[in-house]
Amino acid sequence: MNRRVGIVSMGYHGFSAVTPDLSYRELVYLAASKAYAAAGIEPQHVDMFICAAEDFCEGYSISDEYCNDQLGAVKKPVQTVCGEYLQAIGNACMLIQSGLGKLVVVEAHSKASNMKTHDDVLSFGMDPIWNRPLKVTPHFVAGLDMHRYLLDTGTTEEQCAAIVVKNKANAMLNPSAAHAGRFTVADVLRAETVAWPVNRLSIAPRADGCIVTVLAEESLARQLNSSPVWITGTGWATETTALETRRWGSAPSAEIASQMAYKEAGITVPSQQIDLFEVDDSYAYRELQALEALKVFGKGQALHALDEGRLGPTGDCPVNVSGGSLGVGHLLEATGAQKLLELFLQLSFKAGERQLPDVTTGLAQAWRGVPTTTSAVVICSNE
Amino acid sequence: MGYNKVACVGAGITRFVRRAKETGRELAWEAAKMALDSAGMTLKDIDCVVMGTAPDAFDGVHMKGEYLADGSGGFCKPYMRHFVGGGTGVFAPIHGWQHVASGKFDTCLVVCEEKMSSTFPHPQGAFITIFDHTTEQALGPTLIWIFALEMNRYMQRWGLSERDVAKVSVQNKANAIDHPAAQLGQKITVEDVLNSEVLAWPVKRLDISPASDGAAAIILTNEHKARQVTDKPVWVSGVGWCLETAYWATRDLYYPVYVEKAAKMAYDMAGIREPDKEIHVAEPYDPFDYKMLHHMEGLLLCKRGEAAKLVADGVTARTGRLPCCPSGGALGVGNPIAATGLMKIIELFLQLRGEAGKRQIPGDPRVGVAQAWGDLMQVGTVVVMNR
Amino acid sequence: MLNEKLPGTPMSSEEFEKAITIEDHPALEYAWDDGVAIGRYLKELKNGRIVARTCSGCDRIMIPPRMFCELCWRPTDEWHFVKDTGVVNTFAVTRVNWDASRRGPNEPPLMPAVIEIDGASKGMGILHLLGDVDPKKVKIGMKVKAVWKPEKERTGAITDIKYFKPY
Amino acid sequence: MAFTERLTRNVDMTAWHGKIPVHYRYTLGLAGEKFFTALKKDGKFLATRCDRCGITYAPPSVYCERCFDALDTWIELPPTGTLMSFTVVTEDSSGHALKEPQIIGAVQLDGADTVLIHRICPHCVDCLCPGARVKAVLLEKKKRAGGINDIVHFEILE
Repeated sequence: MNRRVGIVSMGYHGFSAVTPDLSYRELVYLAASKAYAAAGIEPQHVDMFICAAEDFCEGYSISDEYCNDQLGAVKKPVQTVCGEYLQAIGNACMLIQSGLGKLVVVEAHSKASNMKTHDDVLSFGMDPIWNRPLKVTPHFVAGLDMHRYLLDTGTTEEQCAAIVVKNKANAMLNPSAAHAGRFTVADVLRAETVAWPVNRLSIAPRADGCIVTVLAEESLARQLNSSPVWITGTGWATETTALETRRWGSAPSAEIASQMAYKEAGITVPSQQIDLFEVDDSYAYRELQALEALKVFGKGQALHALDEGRLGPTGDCPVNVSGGSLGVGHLLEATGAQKLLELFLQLSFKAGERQLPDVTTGLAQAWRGVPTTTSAVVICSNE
Repeated sequence: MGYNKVACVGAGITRFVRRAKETGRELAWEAAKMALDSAGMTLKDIDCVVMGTAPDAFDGVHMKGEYLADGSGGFCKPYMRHFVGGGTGVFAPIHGWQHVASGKFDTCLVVCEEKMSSTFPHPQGAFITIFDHTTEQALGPTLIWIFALEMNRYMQRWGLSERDVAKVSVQNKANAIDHPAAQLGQKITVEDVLNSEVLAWPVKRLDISPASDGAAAIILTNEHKARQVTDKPVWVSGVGWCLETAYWATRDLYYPVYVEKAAKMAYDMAGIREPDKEIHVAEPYDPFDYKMLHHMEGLLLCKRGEAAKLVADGVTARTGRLPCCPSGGALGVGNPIAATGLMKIIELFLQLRGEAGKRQIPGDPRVGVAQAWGDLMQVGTVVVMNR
Repeated sequence: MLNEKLPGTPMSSEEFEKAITIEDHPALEYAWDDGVAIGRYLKELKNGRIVARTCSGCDRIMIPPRMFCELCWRPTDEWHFVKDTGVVNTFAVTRVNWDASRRGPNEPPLMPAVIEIDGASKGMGILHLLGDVDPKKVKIGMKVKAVWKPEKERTGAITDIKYFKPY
Repeated sequence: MAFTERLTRNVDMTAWHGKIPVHYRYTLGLAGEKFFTALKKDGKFLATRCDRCGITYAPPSVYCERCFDALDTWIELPPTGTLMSFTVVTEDSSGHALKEPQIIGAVQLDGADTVLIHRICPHCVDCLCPGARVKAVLLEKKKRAGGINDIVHFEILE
């Protein structure tokens, strides 16, 4: 990357199951005011703003109209990206590397609690001719994918349940986690089936929350923050639209996205060069599937790393120490932002009780959920 | 500015029609394939894909960007969808510019698509949900209301008559006769416009562009790649975008400040100081006839309140000093929202290469500006191109 | 050069009606949290009053009220009641409903307008409807007053004001 | 930097209810029209072939997503295939419990390189395994309306 981009600050609010006392404007203002205060800036100093949002999550036909007032971005260059937060971070880096902007803010929020018919909205994402008329829960896509993944890798339902146990336990040390808890594998396996082999407890429950990131070009970043967290690599990819033509049981989009990011960050052996991972766990099996797509482990090897305790907070390859989406809650388009936030807190040594010792490099990877095949990756470092 | 130069090297467009048999995915493919063929390129030559498409409520699919991915060439590629209301069509090349100017990618396929005909009882019904859900939607508003409110304010502020405004519709719909994608190219008179059904006074049927299905695509590359692909690259020399407050009823609608701010951002980048003299061809956004005038002023192509005079004096005709909407605009070619803006970018691309056929303006046009508008009278997206 | 034969397959409305199509009535339903400012705005509408918020940074009196000033980027200071009268900034007269269906011959036209509310900052308007006035007589700059629903019919909504009429 | 006041009683926390009030009628598309007309009239399964990539798309597509070639080679495939994966769902598309679980499978028709997503016969639960041979069960001709539900489900072949 010709110009280094630094994360100066991240402001966040919410991460609770519901936020009934705040309108979406008020929720975003609170997160933005924390981010700007931590960076010591006013919104008029900011060159560009990017919001990650989807119309039908907000309940508007043109939701980008309503994103700038609460960011203080009136009469400013503001663009809405209908994609994962980590894609918007990649876009912000491009704005800075193009030289068009020095100070860029990226925002996303979840007001999932305001969606009365969440499953209907998700089903409305299916192809209307080939898939939607089957009229079954959208989680069927994850059911087909998980089943194929178990067959291809020999991973068991018990191991996927162990991911739920690990992440919800990690979340006990995260004050911003809505769905923490102590569970056993047996508890998780006892949960009701939704789309076998996917059951209720292995689906990341939803949460409300907003996250605002302040990014700056290298020299400005150093002025605003004595030790910013650097973004050393970004990547994103979409496999395909169709359920009919995708490679079931694997995550090619995560693989392609990570190759892009690794190339920029100069990473050749992820498991050795990256100290912590915050990867997609919107369904428990996806954490293992993602680690293999990211080439952290070989195909069918992630399960051994799990069994040997390597993925835990004290392991040599800590994954989702924040609690992940299973523990913190799924934040719609802001899901990747929560993963990036954990990297920022860990690499700034501000992660409190769950702080990992001497960490320098972290990777965040997020997926946009059913029925999509879009993944995004951001690699950060504090060197 | 340390960015890489970015050029447009290819373009493709489908017909704009009231109802298309194709699915949105198929429409996107038709335009994207034509753009690749026009540049002699294949999907292998494309590093990344940018998709611009407006409300999901039109095609009727949640996360519509994901739904259109395979038809847009996004298979196993970096693919990102942006959405800034009606401004999406001209923001698409800006988003593509960001991908290439940063140096992260060498080539970018920019695709815009809209299929409005799936929406019932009428595509216009999807517009009730652009208003504030708590303080406005209960009044039963539709998009035409806000245009009528703005048109009335604009005409009242500058003392214009409905007749002055109607001339824009006459000019653009006539220009569209020469555009192969046109849905409503036709010879009409000012009287036809004045006598057409009043939808929301002062807006009448022939003051408005139609709801349409359609797709368009262009290919952007860096300078090195552009030289390999064509000997007539058209450079994206200026980009600008600006979003006003959502509290639209607290701003005076007669002048689009957000268009001016976006235009100045683009002009500064392109080194243009006197747009009314240095611009050779313009494609202001014209979903309604008065809107072309409104945006000509926001683009600083003339003094405030004087755009109507330029149209009346033939200055904006294809043979005039400053041709505006030689393509036929949204009024004539059609208005599949996101694809409309990109149709205007494609018109600049063809005009500046002297390849606009029957629509070609005389002389040697070297600098053009295209603009789109959207949201609640709120977003301006402006691109300057030059050869 | 755009060749004459562009892709795209148009269908007439007859062809569309004859063709096989897949129909879907999605349930896309929401309950948006009002929050502090809009929550109070709706409560006061139920009480027959219009409440605004003030900002000492830019001296604006803002409706609809908001807990932050988007221009000064600071919290707004106080609640402030404004009048239920105002001035027509602009208006339209329409016989078309939200879904493009036409209003019946004996149905009066809808007259949407931006009404600058007295007591709020200059130019601070809201969208509402005009009523009880001949469309030909409506002028920009006309002074209008809110006509409220009877108290027991008010629910805490912008429609608790039926319309604004000249006074 | 926060607000001068917050809501501190849950009874003051109100919400405004609303919805997106439009509905939809989708065309089948160029590929869909051909596929569903053949299925409706003759109970036949059509596919398209991309010769450059050596891929047969079933269900068909008029373009190849990989190389972007136009696909105008139409072929007919048998109604039989192989079950690549399946899942047992307990909820409908609104998240409400189904009266009884349904099985959704990814079926690769013989001769196809892609899968068709559809229901699997609920009575075949015990002989369900990926790799199983399946056959399409269609509605009788006069009941077929042209759509994916013209297929009742795929049954497992012993």
